[in-house]
Amino acid sequence: MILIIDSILKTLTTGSGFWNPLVWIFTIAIVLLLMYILRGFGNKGYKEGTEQTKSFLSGNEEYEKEKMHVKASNVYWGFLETFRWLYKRFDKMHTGNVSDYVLWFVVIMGILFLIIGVI
Amino acid sequence: MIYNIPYIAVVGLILIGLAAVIFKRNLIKIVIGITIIESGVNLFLITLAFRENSTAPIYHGTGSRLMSLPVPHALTLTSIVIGVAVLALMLTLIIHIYRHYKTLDVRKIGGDEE
Amino acid sequence: MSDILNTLLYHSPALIVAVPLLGAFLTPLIGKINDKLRNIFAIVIVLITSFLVYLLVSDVFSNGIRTYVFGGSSPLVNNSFAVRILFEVDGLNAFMAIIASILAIAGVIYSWSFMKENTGLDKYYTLILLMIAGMFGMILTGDMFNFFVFLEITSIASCALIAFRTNQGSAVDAGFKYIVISSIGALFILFAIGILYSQYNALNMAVIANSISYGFLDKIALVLLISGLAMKAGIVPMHMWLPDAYGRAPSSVTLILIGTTQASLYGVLRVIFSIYGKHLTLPVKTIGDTNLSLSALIGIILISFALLTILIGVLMALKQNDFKKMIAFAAVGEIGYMLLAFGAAITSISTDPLTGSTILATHGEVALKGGIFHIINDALDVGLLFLVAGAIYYATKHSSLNKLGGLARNMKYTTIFFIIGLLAVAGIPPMNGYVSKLLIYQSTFQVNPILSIIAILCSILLLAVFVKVFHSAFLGPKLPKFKDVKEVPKSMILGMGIIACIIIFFGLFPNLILDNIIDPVARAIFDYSAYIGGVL
Amino acid sequence: MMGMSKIVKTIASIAFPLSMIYGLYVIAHGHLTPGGGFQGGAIVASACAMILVAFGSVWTMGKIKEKHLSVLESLGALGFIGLAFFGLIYGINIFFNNFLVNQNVIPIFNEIGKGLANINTAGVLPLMNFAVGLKVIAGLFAIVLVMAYATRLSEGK
Repeated sequence: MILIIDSILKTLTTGSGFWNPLVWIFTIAIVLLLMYILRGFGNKGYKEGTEQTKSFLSGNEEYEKEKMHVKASNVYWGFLETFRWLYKRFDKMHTGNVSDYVLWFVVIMGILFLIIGVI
Repeated sequence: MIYNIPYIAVVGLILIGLAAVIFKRNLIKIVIGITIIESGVNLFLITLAFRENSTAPIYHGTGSRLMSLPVPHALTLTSIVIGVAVLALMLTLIIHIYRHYKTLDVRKIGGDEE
Repeated sequence: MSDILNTLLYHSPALIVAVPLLGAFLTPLIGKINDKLRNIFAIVIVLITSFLVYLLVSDVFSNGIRTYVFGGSSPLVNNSFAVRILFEVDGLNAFMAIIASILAIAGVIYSWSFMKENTGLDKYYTLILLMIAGMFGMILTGDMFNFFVFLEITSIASCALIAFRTNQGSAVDAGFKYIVISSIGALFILFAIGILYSQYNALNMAVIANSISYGFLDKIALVLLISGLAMKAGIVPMHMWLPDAYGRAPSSVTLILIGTTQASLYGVLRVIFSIYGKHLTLPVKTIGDTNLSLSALIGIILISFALLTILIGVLMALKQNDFKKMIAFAAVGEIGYMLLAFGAAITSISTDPLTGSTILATHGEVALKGGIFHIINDALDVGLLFLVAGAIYYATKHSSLNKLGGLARNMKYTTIFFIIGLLAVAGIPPMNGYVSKLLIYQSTFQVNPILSIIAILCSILLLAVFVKVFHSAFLGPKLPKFKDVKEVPKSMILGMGIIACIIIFFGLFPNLILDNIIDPVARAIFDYSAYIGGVL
Repeated sequence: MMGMSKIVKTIASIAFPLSMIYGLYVIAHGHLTPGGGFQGGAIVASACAMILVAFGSVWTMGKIKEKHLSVLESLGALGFIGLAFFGLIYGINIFFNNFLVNQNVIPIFNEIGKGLANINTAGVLPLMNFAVGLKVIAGLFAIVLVMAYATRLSEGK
């Protein structure tokens, strides 16, 4: 009996564990159900279209739609700022010049020659 | 030693071509560099086919039967044909690039337009 | 009926290449009659090819290696010379052919509406069929020189397609870069083929693999082949052409370009595992007491390339603000995962002390499976994302993320497809990417824990990359300038839908795929003697 | 690109048929002597390119259109692939099978090895050479023509 359950459960064994998407979906469905029940305990006084749904910007007026949307170049600003030293080097690497692309190829070929040919 | 001269020429041609591709700024010169590399590789294949005192691989009926290898010749021909296609394509693209950027300098092309 | 099927099956390796080639040259003639007829014709040609691929693949997975000789019946002349061109299809070739056919179907169906507003579509369809034919040729061939020829056919066709929108200077520039890079790479591959030919007097991969020794010239040939093919496969630091080419080509072309890139990766695998397979356990250097074998050496090289590829690909993707360029860098990172898995698998190859044959450790086997599974997953996931990017470009005429926003309100299907692709690329369950990445993490952990930590970290960053895209393109308030944006036409939805369905299917039933497809492929990759036996 | 002087035009029109015939000879004898479809086609195409240089791209474009050339090119490629497909139908059913050699359907191509300079030997090979030659002539000339025409446009601006 245990063997049968085992074979149904362990559809994909990886050597130290197993993975079964159907079990996963079952679990996630239960979790979603729980969330739905929890949501039912919420406050019933919510009404759409009133001032309840207006964005709260410390009392300031709401900007127009174009300005409210966070631009892609501003996302992850902190991360990019922290690793600016790294990105400077990457930018130096990606020159967009086809001669440099070939230069990288020749450099890698030389390194491989040294590793494989000499050893 | 004398039989090694073609191989030295092959390596020399490939290095010259690579140098042209890497260090020249003009797009036309880059294309010329690629063509030089290609001739180097073709010369290598032709050299492989050579046998001493051999004739061209044509069936004569009489005479010397020692022929150079036909297979590398076929390879070289195919590679030349491909080379022509690549060359034509590259030159066409250079015409287009010149129309858009008004320059053939490799450092000044290729930026995003925004 | 079964007679016809048997004949088709017998000739399928040749027909898979010949049918798209015939279609490519018929297309301009048909395009003179009617535009719609030409589109239908191209789709029909691709469907016929895929049917042939299906026949061939199902036969190869059940009956083993299939060899097809051109212009004769036996691969050998006078029982000794293998001069004839032949196609040899083992599990790995068949597997790559599946990927190529899926991408080809989706790409051709997608381009019906996507390319409608462009001119010169006769040439577009000719080139795309040529590219598909070249891709199949690269995948199926068993002859080194033939491989080079198909490589060049593919790169010429794809270069012309990358530069298809000649009114955009950047597209032409990307095409030029691609052709320079690929022709130089291909010339060095040809040089290596010449070196191998000069020593073993054969161009046939199996014959070379049978008679190869590991001398100095073979080392040079190995270096030239690996570096040339790695450049075509877009491995860091030779990847710079890839974001340009992927990002600036039309999306339907990019989809098939992914296939050609992976065909080059297939070349790397074939060279390492089959052609040099005999010498993988050869000790090349003794340091102290331990022997450093060739497999360990190549494995370490591949793993270091892989780490560079993953890190630089993902970190650069985080910075981009152009939709397609971002996905292109993410695609570079994904290539790194496959390479990592194959590197881990190669390091675990060793000689069995009892029988003297080469064996693979258990974690190496898992890594090999994960790597192979990740090839198809990467093609599907990244391909779907590119198609979504193309759909957004089609609807809004923008590809810069700074200008997009709030599109989820107008393009429901596209948003759903994007979410599927996002989850799959980042390796979130239950999509297919999760399964292969799980296998890769597990196996690389046993090689070295740091490898799998880096892999997982970069996977998280990959999720962050696509969350950024999702936020700035689909979420947010409805922008006034995109008020009139409509959902894309049906053929584009169909093209994306095909890939999305396959992704979900692979995600929900991974064991089906792993047992029936991946297992035979993993055995076929490793078994070089069977590959030799297919010819000799 | 405008036409050149009268001397060049006259010499080019005298040399054109000669080089044309030489190229066609190379195509037709491709299976007997060095050369073949591509080489002969390249000779013919360079003869056409000579005319292009001498008379100018505008004049040549008036005589022959690029789309006609592309149809010819497709026909050449179709001939090649079609001959390969015929190998599937006749004889031992192999792709690229040389089905015209050693058979009884069309005995005119059957004479392999009988006469060394006989053009009717080698089965489908001469036919394939013709197809390749057609494709190369049309393709190369179309490339040169389009390039010359394109540079004319950019100079005119």
